[in-house]
Amino acid sequence: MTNSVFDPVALRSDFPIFQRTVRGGARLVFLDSGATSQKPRSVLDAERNFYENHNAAVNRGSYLLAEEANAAYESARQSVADFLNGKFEEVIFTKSATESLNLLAYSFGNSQSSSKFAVKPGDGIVVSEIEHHANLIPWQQLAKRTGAELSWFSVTPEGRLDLSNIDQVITEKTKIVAITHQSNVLGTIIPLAEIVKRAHAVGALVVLDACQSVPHFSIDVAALGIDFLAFSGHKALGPTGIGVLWGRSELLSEMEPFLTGGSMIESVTMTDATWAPIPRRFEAGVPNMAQAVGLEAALKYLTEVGMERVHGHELDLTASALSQISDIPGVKVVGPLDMKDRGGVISFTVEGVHPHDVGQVLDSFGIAVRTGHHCAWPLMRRMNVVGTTRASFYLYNTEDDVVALVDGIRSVQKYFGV
Amino acid sequence: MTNSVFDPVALRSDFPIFQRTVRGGARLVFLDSGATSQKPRSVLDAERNFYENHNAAVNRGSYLLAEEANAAYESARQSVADFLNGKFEEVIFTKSATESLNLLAYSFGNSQSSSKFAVKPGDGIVVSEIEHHANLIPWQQLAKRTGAELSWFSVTPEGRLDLSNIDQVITEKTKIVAITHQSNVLGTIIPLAEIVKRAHAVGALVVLDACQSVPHFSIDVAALGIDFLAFSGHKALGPTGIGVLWGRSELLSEMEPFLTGGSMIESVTMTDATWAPIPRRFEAGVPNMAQAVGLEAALKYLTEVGMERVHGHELDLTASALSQISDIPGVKVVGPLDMKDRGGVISFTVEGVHPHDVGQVLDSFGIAVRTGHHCAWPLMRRMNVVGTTRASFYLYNTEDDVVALVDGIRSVQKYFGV
Amino acid sequence: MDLDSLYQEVILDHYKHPLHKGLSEEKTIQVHHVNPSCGDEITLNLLLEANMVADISWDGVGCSISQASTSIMSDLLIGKSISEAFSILDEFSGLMQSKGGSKGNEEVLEDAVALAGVSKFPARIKCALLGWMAFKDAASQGMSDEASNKQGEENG
Amino acid sequence: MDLDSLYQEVILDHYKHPLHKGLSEEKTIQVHHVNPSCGDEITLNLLLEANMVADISWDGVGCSISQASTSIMSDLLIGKSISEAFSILDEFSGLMQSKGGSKGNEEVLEDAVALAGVSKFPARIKCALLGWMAFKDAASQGMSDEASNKQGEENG
Ligand SMILES: Cc1ncc(COP(=O)(O)O)c(C=O)c1O
Ligand SMILES: Cc1ncc(COP(=O)(O)O)c(C=O)c1O
Repeated sequence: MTNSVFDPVALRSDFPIFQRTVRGGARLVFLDSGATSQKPRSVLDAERNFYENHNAAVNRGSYLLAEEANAAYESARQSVADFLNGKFEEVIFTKSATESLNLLAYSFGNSQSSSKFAVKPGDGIVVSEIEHHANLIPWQQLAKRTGAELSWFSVTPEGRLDLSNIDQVITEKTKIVAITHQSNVLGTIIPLAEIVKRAHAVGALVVLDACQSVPHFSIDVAALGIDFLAFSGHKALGPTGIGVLWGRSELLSEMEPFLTGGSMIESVTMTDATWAPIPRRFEAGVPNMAQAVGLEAALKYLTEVGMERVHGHELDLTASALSQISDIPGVKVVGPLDMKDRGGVISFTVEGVHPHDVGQVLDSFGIAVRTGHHCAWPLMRRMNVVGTTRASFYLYNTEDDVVALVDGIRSVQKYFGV
Repeated sequence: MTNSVFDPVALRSDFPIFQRTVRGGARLVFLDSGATSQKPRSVLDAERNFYENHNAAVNRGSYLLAEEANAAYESARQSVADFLNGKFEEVIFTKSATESLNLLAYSFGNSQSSSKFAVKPGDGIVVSEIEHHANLIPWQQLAKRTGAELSWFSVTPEGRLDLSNIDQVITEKTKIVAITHQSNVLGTIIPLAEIVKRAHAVGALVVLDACQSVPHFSIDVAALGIDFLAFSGHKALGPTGIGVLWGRSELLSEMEPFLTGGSMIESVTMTDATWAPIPRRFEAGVPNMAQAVGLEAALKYLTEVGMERVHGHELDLTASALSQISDIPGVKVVGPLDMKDRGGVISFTVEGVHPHDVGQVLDSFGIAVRTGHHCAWPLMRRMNVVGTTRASFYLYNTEDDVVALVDGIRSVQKYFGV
Repeated sequence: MDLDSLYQEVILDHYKHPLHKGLSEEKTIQVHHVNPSCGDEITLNLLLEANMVADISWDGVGCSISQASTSIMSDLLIGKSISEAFSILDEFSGLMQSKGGSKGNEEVLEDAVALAGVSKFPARIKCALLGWMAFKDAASQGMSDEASNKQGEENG
Repeated sequence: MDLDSLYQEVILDHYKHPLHKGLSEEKTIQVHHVNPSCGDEITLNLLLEANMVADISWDGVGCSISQASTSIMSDLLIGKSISEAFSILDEFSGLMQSKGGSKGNEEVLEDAVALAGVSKFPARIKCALLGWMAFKDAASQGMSDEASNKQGEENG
């Protein structure tokens, strides 16, 4: 990785998977990074090095390997904190963003009624129609369990969050506003500052689902002014099985634990237990150490490339794809048609061809896209589609991939005679 | 791996970590497999192969990589089912045994009061004094949240489960009996059949914490007659970040979900959701795919060596170590002194030397043991010790490791002049 | 090209001109099934008469495979006895699990053999089975309803 | 051998003959601290008089490092002003974080420099700090109690 020009073709050689071919020898055109990203060699090497040289249970041994494992694991925590501009003890390792968001919902649900985190009948929880199921169902369930009321921002036909009624959606009763930074379907980036301002004005906590933003552009939790943030390692060049919950330390340190067990305790009797300080309080059991180490390598890789360049490159590809795709007759982009507040995700429908069939034909040319409801079923209904085909871009994609996609869509139309 | 004689020295060459040396060039004498195991090359290769050739999000794409990822992930599930003699849909992948046990406690806690899984005031939950915190605190918390009563089997001074009052401990009110198969501190294997019989006679469910048994001897869930079982991959030659919950399908398929989000749903609206069938219902989000694949490779490795031979070898080492250690004046074994119903874990104290110091001196000879309360604090109090030093054996240990340990303990005594 | 083994002419025809689509009023039972991984949905009305599949009608959204398969299934099963229908269903399920190893028994499956290629695409098997599983569910429920009705009559 | 840099003579002496061990009746405040990773516990009584550390006494179970460090700490801090005690504590914390890079300032730390070797063993730093952190907690609480008592008196 050099610091000179950004060269996605050169960079692809860091990702072993691009050496393989797919259906019938086709080049792999991977346009599904919104679901999961490919991994550079340095991430795989970091994990392997952990297992081959430093593998031992953290927090638990006083021998050399355990010391090294501990140092590796806690260094990963510091790297995540640095990447987000947060503090060391504010970074909790989970298995995924899904777990991070559930952790919050369960921790709030576990609070004593006297706690400021307690959610009570009449309290409000606010989400939006663009939520991924992972940032919707945990809050539905919390609302059901506590008697709180779930309300939401709706989406404009163009695919923007409608904040026109923000003062009616976020009210004095609102305790939690849980919202997605960038839609995994539409690519829309939300007007976060306005939401944070209103939420904090009424004393509500802001939970940011940053699954689609942390991997793609530089995030500064302090500057955003949010209270909690969740993302998944596997979408950010990291291993599977690792996620992050970041939370402001003054909040986390007063919250109830979620998973209980080893390493998260202060002391234990047969009938009772007290909790360790953060971050340990939220990390029960032998953690996903190798995956944390792999995530650190992934963030290091991204940092070396430079998040601005990653983002700039994605925007270039998206702008190009967006204009070419929306020019094809019979193809409709679902989501904003311009590049304002928009990330590297494009959803579209092809008239007369079901998304599943679009995806299948594209696959026959080696093009990997995602089809269906993208775990955002309410949004699908809102946009009046049964599903979409989605292309999502990352640093290893090239203009050739865009060309392949556009040609592919035309072939789909030809194949189905539409 | 040949099918002829069992040769732990030859087998060590499958584990890259044994190529390194520790403190001052010492040979690594790894006696902490009870905390986490080392990994054979085949496990690391399997994970890497997944990432380098088949990496894509499961359940979500119709392109070739996604098909392959799905096949790999579900093959891992089948392999775990085969290893335990359970059924495919009965295997839930979690991040750890800790998560598996919490999943159960939360799922029961989430049940409607009309459900047979609901836990109510007056209901009983039974554990034991040998529990690891991971199989104790989740049940303490469930009891607190529901008003159920926690009771427990005590431990005899020798370190055996005291079943003399089994009919008073497990009563008609008991709904759940959650118990450890083999103590991670004492090595004791519990009289499971008697407990299962009594539990089922009163209609209670049996949850087995098999963290210390699945990796070490052959387990047949059908033959054991239990209802649920939890174990961690990292203690069974597998990667970190993967655990298993096995449960009888007729039970799992009626239970409430734990983590909610993508892939575990049947349908979703803004206010409500319905659940997918098992096993998906319990696997929200993009799963720890590479780790599942790694675990499959680990179980395959164990199967090729043969669980009987793994177990036999551990028993040989344990018998040898047990007799030599208990012969050292000033050293006291905490736990059974004979080999009856006992696995490859030995805890001991050295008079006049704190376990932490014992471990430190052993470490200076390259011997990795664990010291402290081993996440079983109530058991420590019960056995009247502040902590112990624990050596635990696995297939890659040798008689030389036992010799090193015994010599090491003598050196500890010399060093501290006791 | 592999794609053509998936999208046989017959399938594309059924997709464009599905049979028995549009719900009929006459029904013994109605079921609604979804494929949660892609969001496809089907509503199926089944009319049973004296252990015969008197009518199937359906509606829903889905890909070419699920639509064509449902179209073929309904046309094939109408007029069959329930036990015949179930054995055809078994035959079809077997074909779907064949991983491309079987061409399908045309005598039993008729047009449905055109779906043989689906078995090479694991992610599409669920699409091909969506309508069939809805039928299976409806028929099982319909029969047990009938059974309990009969029992009700006998007891009453 | 590295081990000897950890277990200095001074440490083993203090371990075998700990100073100020055994809780005294005279105290301003009592605190109880545990090291959850190994189960070590300490109870510490602190007597404050006019912003001076008039007495420290303690009891507990722990490894040689935690016992010796608490022994050394109590002997070192008794008789110091609170602000002096806190600056010694800072000096000691700094030494513990030095990763073997510092021998410690003997003028300030006296016997506590014998613990310099601990900084090379990350897992043991918490042991060495257990007693010091208990003191810090006790002193902070004691001072804020005094402050609020004073305020109470002033307000009363
Ligand atoms: C008996 C027992 N139960 C539960 C656990 C928890 O396992 P994990 O930390 O992998 O979740 C362990 C190991 O630490 C154990 O030994
Ligand atoms: C916006 C958004 N939120 C949450 C998730 C859930 O992430 P994971 O499945 O890795 O837990 C995803 C990705 O699937 C996503 O795109």
